[in-house]
Amino acid sequence: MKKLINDPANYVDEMLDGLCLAHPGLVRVGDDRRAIARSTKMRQGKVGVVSGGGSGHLPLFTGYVGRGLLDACAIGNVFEGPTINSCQDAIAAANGGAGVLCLFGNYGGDKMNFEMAGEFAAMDGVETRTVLGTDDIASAKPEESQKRRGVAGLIFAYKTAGALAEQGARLDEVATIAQKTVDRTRTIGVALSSCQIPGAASPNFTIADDEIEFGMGIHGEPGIWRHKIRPADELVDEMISLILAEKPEGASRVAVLVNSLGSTPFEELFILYRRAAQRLDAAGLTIVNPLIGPYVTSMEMGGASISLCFLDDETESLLAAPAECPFWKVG
Amino acid sequence: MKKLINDPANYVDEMLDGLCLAHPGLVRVGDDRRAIARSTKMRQGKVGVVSGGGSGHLPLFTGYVGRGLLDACAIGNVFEGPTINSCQDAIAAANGGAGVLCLFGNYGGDKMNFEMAGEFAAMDGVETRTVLGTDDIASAKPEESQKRRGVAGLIFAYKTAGALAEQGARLDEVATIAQKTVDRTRTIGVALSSCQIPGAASPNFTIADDEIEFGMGIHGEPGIWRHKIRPADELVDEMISLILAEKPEGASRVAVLVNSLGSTPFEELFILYRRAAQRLDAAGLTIVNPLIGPYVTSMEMGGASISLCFLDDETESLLAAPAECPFWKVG
Amino acid sequence: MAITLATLADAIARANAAMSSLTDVLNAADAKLGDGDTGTMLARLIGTFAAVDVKNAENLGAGFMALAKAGAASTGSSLGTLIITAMMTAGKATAGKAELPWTDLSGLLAAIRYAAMARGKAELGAKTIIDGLDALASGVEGKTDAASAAAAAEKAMDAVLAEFRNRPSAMGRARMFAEKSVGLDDPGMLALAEIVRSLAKTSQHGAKPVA
Amino acid sequence: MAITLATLADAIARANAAMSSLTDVLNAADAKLGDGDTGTMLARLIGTFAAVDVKNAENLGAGFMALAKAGAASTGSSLGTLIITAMMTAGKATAGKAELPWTDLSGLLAAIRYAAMARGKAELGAKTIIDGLDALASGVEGKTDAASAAAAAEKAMDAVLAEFRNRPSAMGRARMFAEKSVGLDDPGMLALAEIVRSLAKTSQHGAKPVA
Ligand SMILES: Nc1ncnc2c1ncn2[C@@H]1O[C@H](COP(=O)(O)OP(=O)(O)O)[C@@H](O)[C@H]1O
Ligand SMILES: Nc1ncnc2c1ncn2[C@@H]1O[C@H](COP(=O)(O)OP(=O)(O)O)[C@@H](O)[C@H]1O
Ligand SMILES: [Mg+2]
Ligand SMILES: [Mg+2]
Ligand SMILES: [Mg+2]
Ligand SMILES: [Mg+2]
Repeated sequence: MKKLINDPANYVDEMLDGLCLAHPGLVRVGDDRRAIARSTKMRQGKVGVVSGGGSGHLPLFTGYVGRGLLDACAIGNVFEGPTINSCQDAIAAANGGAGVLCLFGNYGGDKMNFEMAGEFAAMDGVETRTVLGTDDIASAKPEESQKRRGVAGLIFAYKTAGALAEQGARLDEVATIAQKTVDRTRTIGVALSSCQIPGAASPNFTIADDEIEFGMGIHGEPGIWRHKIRPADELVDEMISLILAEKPEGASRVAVLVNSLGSTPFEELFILYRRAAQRLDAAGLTIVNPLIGPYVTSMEMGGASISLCFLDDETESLLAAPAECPFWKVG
Repeated sequence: MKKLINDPANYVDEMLDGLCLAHPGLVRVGDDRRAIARSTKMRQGKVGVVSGGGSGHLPLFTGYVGRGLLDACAIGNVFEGPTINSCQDAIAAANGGAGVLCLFGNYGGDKMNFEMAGEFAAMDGVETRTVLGTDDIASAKPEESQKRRGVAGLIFAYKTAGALAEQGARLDEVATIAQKTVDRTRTIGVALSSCQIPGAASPNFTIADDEIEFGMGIHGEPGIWRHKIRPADELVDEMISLILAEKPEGASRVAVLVNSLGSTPFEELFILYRRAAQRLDAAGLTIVNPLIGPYVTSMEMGGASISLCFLDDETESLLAAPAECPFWKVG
Repeated sequence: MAITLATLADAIARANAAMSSLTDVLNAADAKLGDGDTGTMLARLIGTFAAVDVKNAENLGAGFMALAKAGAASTGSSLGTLIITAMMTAGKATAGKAELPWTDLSGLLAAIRYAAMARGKAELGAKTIIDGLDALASGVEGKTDAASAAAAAEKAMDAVLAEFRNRPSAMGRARMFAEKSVGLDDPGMLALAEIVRSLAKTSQHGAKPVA
Repeated sequence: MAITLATLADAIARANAAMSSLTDVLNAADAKLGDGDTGTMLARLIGTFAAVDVKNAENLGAGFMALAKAGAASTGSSLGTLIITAMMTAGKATAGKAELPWTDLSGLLAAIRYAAMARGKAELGAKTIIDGLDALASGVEGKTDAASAAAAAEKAMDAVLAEFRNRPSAMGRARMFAEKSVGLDDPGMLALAEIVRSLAKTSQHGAKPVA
């Protein structure tokens, strides 16, 4: 796979430099500058919200640093967790004296590293709480939903937690809304083609020219089935059915994210959204705040995911609160 | 190439339905509903700004309908011009009694169709003016710049013309600023991989696994050279040098667009932007309003383009004026 | 003898019938250097024309205008727009008239050729449908009936295709590959020739002459 | 005889030297079901350790802590974080001490194993480096010097690899392919075994015993 890059060893650092040059609201911080923070000073008394993960998923993770969203973000090499130090750097940057929420995807390495960073932070008197994104319904049964991977739906939790923190809520309140948002968010994806880590000799996975994999993770983790490609409407129907099978009691309004994994163009996302909207309407659900575009990608991977966040009054009003980062602007 | 679509014959209409469902600020208008207009009533006395072209380039063209940008847009099948009727529908929707600017890329079919639509509009007493996007410096020598194709840089003209029209300027003033913006905008692209029209039996063009084409157009039109892939910084240096060779006298500030043609991810765009910013800085140019992302695409085509709009006070202040469409929000 | 609404309706019906075998031929010609859609576009456009109730138009001019209007909704291609331009030009030239003498056909084709040049910003000699129209206008000059006009038209089209075949394209999509276009027919010119041929054939063999 | 800062520095230098041939072996083991980076990660981490001036640390505890700190800046991988956890655990256990008797090594390894389990939320028997640590702790129990500990450690690692080889993975990336992991060594466990082997070899052959 061809890429517009220089030495693969510099891929992440050059990308972060470009990101911060283009968006002066972001700065690189820490010894190895592998954390991104807001360029404005952290407001004292405000709870910090941080995230982190591997590179290669832009706008995730670093692109969501901004007012009403993340205060800082630790970033690793492509598809590798951030180092413990980077996690510490992000937590330190987001410390306004009121504690820091660590909100990231449910991946082993990331969990361990944020946990250790949290222990170091505790030694410095900074309280942290952890909430894990676990929205990928393809990755474990509902009974084991806490084992699920975190994928695109994580950004809804960024938004609600970020908004509540901005309003001056306490750490446990911010953690609670993040957890509630995760608990009410479900994602399912479909992959069409692979991506390749810069410098790697081969793509991350292979898939035949006429096949798709339903439920595949954002690093190519195995999904539910792999078959010949089908019409978009059929796929959307299956995706929406699986998600609605786990609809929380009483939910009648939903936020929707139709996300490109990378190379799937806007045109196709709108074709998917059209059908999703029809199905949700038929199910008696009202859509608020639809997001359609590349929000959580895997470089040039082909495919798309649909995320629903089943709203209640609190999550709905926090999703609508003003926010601004390089890739998402509300209000 | 796999696509998340249904019957290719319905590709454009389903896409437009999804677009308007997701963005209630847009509506489909006209007999065959192949024009997109703002859902708010056209303000009487305001000059209308319309564009148009083939499908497959989202966010272009229809995605730029919104306050301070386009009032309406005619849209054809994938990579085909809009019909004369669709052009008429767009002009009619943008008619506020003060005339309509037709602002679109320099392509034969589009030109003829808008010209005929303009003649029909004239019979109905609607005055139109035409300004053509001609920013692709790879497509003709500077002496024949009026023959150049219109590519990504067209959106700068949308922005300045849309802002001036919003402020209540007259048709000739709006046309003049659009022409000035086009005259001060230069784009050059590099293509890595092809795209395929839905339903077509094969990709639009072919390119070897280790080759890139410098200067290729957004439908795969021939570029300047085709060689083995090179480091991103080298490519950016060549792109920027070519553009700066046509820097208008006295320009010291530039708006920059680093655009993905489709499957080239944000990470690579930021790597390109980093180098572009270095080179512009070295050339004594100040960057304002950098835009980095998929703004003008060719479905899943791989590659990127760099556009510079050399600013003067007037264009700079119009670029900064408030505007809002599904894919671009200013202020 | 003169061209009437019946002549027009009949010609459209014949051209429409001919498209079933011409679509692939013309697509293939366009695919060599263009985007391969000339046949599909033309079939769609002529199909749209065939659906117009031309026979019952108020007069010849109104008939041509109705065709222009219907066509404007169905094509966004260069050739399609040139054909619509042709219909509008014919509509203006025959406005209010019930018929057009065959002797005036050459003048009408010349007017169409000029209008198409203006629309396409194209010159004569660029190897497009315009050179075909030019040859056609000269070819039918002085012909006073359908049969002789048809025979002359067919001959003129054969000649102009042959004349241009080994010249490079300077207009349309093929201009990007000017050298490669040498030896190939221009799809728009070929389309005109094939339509003329299909009309002429039926006309000469007399089954149902176009007049 | 006891473990001192010199022992620690020496062990790191030897492990670092061994990585030059181990990197590819461990990457290959991880590539079978994981992301193929165990060797690269470990080489980077041990290289970072080797750059730390352990010998001149204030005491053994401070030496381990310095390693933990340096490591935290260099890895984001699961195995790397478990190793840093190990260094922190060792640092706490030997805080302020100049040396650790060889007889206490087993207890330290057991403490590390527990800390790693807590960190990785992993159980014994899941076929990870944790089972390797468990075997190692039992193996060196009662050993009073470097040479006997080394021999016992090597034996224990051979045995635990063999014991787990035909069992499925229940942790780490390979858990996604539990059935396929049967017959393959866990890359983390293999890494521990190979490092132990490289330390034991030099120690037993006496060239420069680790003590
Ligand atoms: N500007 C122009 N002037 C004259 N003829 C043109 C022009 N552009 C295209 N043509 C004619 O149209 C033909 C191509 O038709 P078609 O395939 O329908 O158009 P498109 O290029 O839009 O796909 C060309 O072969 C040529 O004869
Ligand atoms: N949660 C865990 N608990 C215990 N050991 C683990 C855990 N996750 C990974 N490991 C160990 O780490 C090894 C993989 O290391 P490495 O390749 O560096 O990590 P990564 O999976 O982050 O690429 C596994 O073989 C296993 O022994
Ligand atoms: Mg064509
Ligand atoms: Mg065409
Ligand atoms: Mg690994
Ligand atoms: Mg790894």
